[in-house]
Amino acid sequence: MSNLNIEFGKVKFKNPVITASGTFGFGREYKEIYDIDILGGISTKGITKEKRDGNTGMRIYETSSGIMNSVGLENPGVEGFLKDEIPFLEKLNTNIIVNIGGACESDYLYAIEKVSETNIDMIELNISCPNVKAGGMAFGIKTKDARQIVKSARRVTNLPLVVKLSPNAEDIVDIARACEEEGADGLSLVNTFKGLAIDIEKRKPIFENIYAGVSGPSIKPMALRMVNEVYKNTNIPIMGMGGIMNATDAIEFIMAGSTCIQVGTANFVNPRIAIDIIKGIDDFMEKEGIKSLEEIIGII
Amino acid sequence: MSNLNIEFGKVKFKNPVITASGTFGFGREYKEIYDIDILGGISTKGITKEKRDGNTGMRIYETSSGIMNSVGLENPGVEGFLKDEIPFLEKLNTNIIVNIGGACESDYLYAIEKVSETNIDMIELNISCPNVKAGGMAFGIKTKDARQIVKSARRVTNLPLVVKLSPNAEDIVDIARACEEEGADGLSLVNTFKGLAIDIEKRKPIFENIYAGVSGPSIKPMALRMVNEVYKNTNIPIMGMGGIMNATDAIEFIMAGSTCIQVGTANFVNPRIAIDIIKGIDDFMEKEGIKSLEEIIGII
Amino acid sequence: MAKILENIKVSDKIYKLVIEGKFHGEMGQFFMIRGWDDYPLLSRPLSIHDKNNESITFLYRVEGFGTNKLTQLRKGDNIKLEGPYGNGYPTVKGRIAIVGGGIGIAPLLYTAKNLKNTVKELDIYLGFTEKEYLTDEFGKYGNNLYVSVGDFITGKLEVDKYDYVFTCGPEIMMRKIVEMAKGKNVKTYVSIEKHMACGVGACLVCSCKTKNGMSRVCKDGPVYLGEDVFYE
Amino acid sequence: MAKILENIKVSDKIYKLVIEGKFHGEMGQFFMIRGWDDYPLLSRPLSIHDKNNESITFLYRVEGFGTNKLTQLRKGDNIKLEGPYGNGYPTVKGRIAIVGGGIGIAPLLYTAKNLKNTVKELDIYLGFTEKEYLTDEFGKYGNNLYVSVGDFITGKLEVDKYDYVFTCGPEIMMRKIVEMAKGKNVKTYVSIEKHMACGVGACLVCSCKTKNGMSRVCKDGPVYLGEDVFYE
Ligand SMILES: Cc1cc2nc3c(=O)[nH]c(=O)nc-3n(C[C@H](O)[C@H](O)[C@H](O)COP(=O)(O)OP(=O)(O)OC[C@H]3O[C@@H](n4cnc5c(N)ncnc54)[C@H](O)[C@@H]3O)c2cc1C
Ligand SMILES: Cc1cc2nc3c(=O)[nH]c(=O)nc-3n(C[C@H](O)[C@H](O)[C@H](O)COP(=O)(O)OP(=O)(O)OC[C@H]3O[C@@H](n4cnc5c(N)ncnc54)[C@H](O)[C@@H]3O)c2cc1C
Ligand SMILES: Cc1cc2nc3c(=O)[nH]c(=O)nc-3n(C[C@H](O)[C@H](O)[C@H](O)COP(=O)(O)O)c2cc1C
Ligand SMILES: Cc1cc2nc3c(=O)[nH]c(=O)nc-3n(C[C@H](O)[C@H](O)[C@H](O)COP(=O)(O)O)c2cc1C
Ligand code: FES
Ligand code: FES
Repeated sequence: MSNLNIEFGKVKFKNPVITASGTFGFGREYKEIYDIDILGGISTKGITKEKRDGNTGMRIYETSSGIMNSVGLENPGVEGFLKDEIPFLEKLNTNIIVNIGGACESDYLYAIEKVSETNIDMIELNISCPNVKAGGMAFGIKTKDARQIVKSARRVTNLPLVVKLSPNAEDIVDIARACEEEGADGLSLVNTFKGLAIDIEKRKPIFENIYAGVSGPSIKPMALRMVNEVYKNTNIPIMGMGGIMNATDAIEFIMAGSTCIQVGTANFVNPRIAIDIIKGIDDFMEKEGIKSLEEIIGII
Repeated sequence: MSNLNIEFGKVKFKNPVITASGTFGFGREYKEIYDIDILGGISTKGITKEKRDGNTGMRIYETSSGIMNSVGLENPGVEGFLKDEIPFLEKLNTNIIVNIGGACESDYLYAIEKVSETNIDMIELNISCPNVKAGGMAFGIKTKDARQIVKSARRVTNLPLVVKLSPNAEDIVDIARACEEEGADGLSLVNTFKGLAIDIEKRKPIFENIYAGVSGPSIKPMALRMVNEVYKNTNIPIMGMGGIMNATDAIEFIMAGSTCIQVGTANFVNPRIAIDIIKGIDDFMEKEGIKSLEEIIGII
Repeated sequence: MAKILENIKVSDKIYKLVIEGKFHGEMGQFFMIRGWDDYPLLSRPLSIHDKNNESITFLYRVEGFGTNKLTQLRKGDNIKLEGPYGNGYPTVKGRIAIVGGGIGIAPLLYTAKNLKNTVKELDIYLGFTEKEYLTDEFGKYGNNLYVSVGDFITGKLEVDKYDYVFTCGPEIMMRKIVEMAKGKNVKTYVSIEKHMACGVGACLVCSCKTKNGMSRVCKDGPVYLGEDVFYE
Repeated sequence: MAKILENIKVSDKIYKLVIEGKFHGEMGQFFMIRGWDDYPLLSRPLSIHDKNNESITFLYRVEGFGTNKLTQLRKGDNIKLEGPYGNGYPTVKGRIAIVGGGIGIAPLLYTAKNLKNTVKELDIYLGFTEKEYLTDEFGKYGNNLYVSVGDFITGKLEVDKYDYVFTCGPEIMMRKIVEMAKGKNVKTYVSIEKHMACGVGACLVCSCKTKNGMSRVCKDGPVYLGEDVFYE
């Protein structure tokens, strides 16, 4: 057993493997399947100020080596979350990252303030959800919008603040730098890529919302590149993600510059995948004589 | 046999299927395998002012459902092309599109002028090759750079001019609009996505150039979305591409807004794939009672 | 990982897949099945068709990529399955009708087998579009068995005769039954089909609007009171 | 689409794949093989190992994803192959040595078989790292057969005895031979390995720097004069 501990800024993680927002609910369901306390952390489903029903129509579609989803931030709202989920989450022995989305600045700030009264470990500011018209991606496209929301968010919370970037950003490096300047403690990337699928018999898009978010193995090469570009141009730690299916993928993300990694779509392929990934990273460190993950972060 | 004829601006195509630049050489090799005169058109390997040897190190790598390439515009230079390839191409009974890359504006213009003295059908201005430091992608990222090169190119040629856009563009719709404004006759999209792959044993990128271009099925949802966004916001015809592997994919691109489609990576999977795609489109039109492709271009 | 004991065609496009092992699971629950390594990425939900101490049986219709891949599996091949997931049909007493349409009959065999001993009366209605299959199997468990091929099985059903109707099949059929039961003293339970990703209630891609708000079909369903889901 | 007649293990990680049909092809040429539908996306280049009017044979070593998939194929399964591609070894006269290292022996059996009747003298040198295989087969065609296991086969080779050396194997071995032949009246032909996509000369991913400029290994090679490729 190697030493998998890692510090993400001031936050200690027992290992770098975090389950990604929207793919792991609030942990309850997977807790019935395995001991989720072994995880480095959990990023919750995106929380908004108000309760939301999410998108209508088809919500999931498979592509060549990925999936497209159009869930659209269905969630219990921050009040419901605090009441029904926080008590459960606070009892877990793993880092809790609350993912927050919103339609406008005041919604974001409302949710952030509320959540900041709890004992969670980190906030993940989701400025990158492509699935709701006002779901936050608007804030993740142009640097000035991202800068504004991060600046405001920084003012209302003392919790460690990670900003989740969109691969659809005009200039992801520029946005990353702006987040750093405005006081973000870290960055997580990438959220889903905006994609389209068409039913040629019906002559209509598969999704009511027309575009939907692509995740899974097919986005990995692009996600890995973005992590590396951001790593080279910023000085705050990164949570890398996008198509991580196994330990090799996870290590690629670490070598590209991630301090922690997040696992999303892979949970659907194998609900216990995070266990395999933690073990696989451990084995690799052992085999290669790596004493601490810090030795290989961004090494390429 | 349906009517597969289609007009791309003023240029008539016998069918919408074109083989994509860099995946079909100058047609010679595939001519040994099948009668390439059945194609709607051929887009040549990217031509630059001077002869180039391309990139060193590994040039190809497979990803989950795509490939990454780092060929880097190896080509005989415009003079070599005119001497050795044009005579062969001019004898073919299919539309010839010459793809042109460059390191700086004057290189582009030199090649365009030279090529404009021949009988080819169209120029495809490649401002989107991610594989050479000065391969043209620089021009495909920011609208003002794209605008400048298109403006200049438009001045030096009377040939139909199609601009090939990069999926790595900051704002692909904005660039597309600028191309239209500067007199482009059409747009082709997308070129490859910038990606990264890492050899974790060696702790090094697979490619000497670090980043390389991703193509194939894995980019399809994003490519299709970009075609649709550009279609909705411009009034010049589009050649759509990115992961087209069969007739269904091709029809999706047409319904998203493509007048013609290009087939790249699929040629490697099956050298006769273009025949299947032409036939598949034909069958679909027959089955659905579609008299002309125009009925379904951008229909979604 | 489990071993396949049998994977045989029982009718046009309909296969029976028997997997070795002792599995938990209640009537109406399902498993996420994966008869391949990488692609398709997502596993496929299949209901418990039958089950005993040595094996579990699924009945599936070939629809697309995934179910096509399933047909290629042979005795002795490995297969992955996760579950049981979902709520399943409630254990009830009284007079009950089980109504299946097409491949919707899949979860109903095990359901009939389970209810047989607890309920007072059990009638089984099976509707097929082209050809009937497995009706003999069902015959073992019902007091009466009604089969229709080509026309609507709901034509044979008098809902007032029952305290409960358990149904699974095309939405149009289930809606019809819920409508027939409206205002009468009959409770209908329907099994909802939604595309799934996680299967465990974590991703919300299978959410369905119900009278009581959004509900996860994989976790809170797939079985619902008819009036709760088909209320509009 | 062709049918597999045989796919058997002949040594550790080494398989022989026999495919039904009458195929064209010269010694040293290769086919792009595809024993799967979708993934891996690219086909895999394999050299002609042997060939007659009824079938063609390939010899492959299990390396990664693609070759692993090949091992799963059984007699009667379908397989796709495109070719023959590449230039192949030249037909020559005189005294010739054939030198194969490891799986590099694959193209050399058919080469030996072809040259046997045209050349004056044919010696065969085969080097293996751990265990020899198929040496009997080669024995049939050479005047002399030299085999080494564990040490360098080049140690046994006196290049001056020959007019030509045809070699295929690890680059380090081929380079050594080219170096040994330098300044002597011996022509060496080497077979270059590069990752390929199209296989036909259209995509330039297999380009290799030669004395005469860039060259496409799949089309202009894989066989080159040693001095043309290992010149630096
Ligand atoms: C709770 C539940 C239990 C089920 N039990 C059975 C059963 O016992 N026997 C049986 O034959 N079928 C059952 N189905 C339907 C079965 O899951 C689909 O037919 C199957 O997933 C189709 O997969 P495919 O790859 O062949 O089709 P494709 O159309 O290629 O699948 C593409 C995607 O759509 C999804 N999908 C397609 N059709 C359906 C559908 N009708 N319902 C849900 N997802 C779908 C797939 O899971 C996949 O993600 C059940 C569905 C649910 C939700
Ligand atoms: C002209 C030519 C003839 C060949 N003939 C034979 C033969 O007769 N028998 C034999 O066993 N092998 C031969 N090889 C090598 C063989 O093609 C590779 O071992 C095989 O492609 C590996 O595929 P994989 O999926 O198992 O490995 P992976 O490592 O999973 O493959 C990943 C990628 O790398 C490529 N690749 C990996 N190793 C090589 C290699 N050594 N050469 C070229 N591409 C490689 C694959 O084609 C694929 O694109 C030949 C190669 C060439 C270029
Ligand atoms: C079904 C689904 C729902 C998601 N919901 C959210 C969300 O609420 N907030 C968020 O920041 N990201 C969300 N994501 C994005 C993932 O957290 C992750 O960024 C993305 O899926 C890429 O990682 P992957 O390829 O490992 O899945 C969601 C992804 C999926 C597939
Ligand atoms: C090996 C290779 C070489 C390429 N060379 C060029 C090129 O010279 N010029 C260009 O505009 N595009 C080039 N492309 C991009 C393709 O033309 C096409 O835009 C891209 O591959 C996406 O389509 P696909 O997914 O069908 O391959 C190349 C692609 C590949 C795979
Ligand atoms: S499939 Fe994930 S919540 Fe139902
Ligand atoms: S593999 Fe395409 S040119 Fe050689």
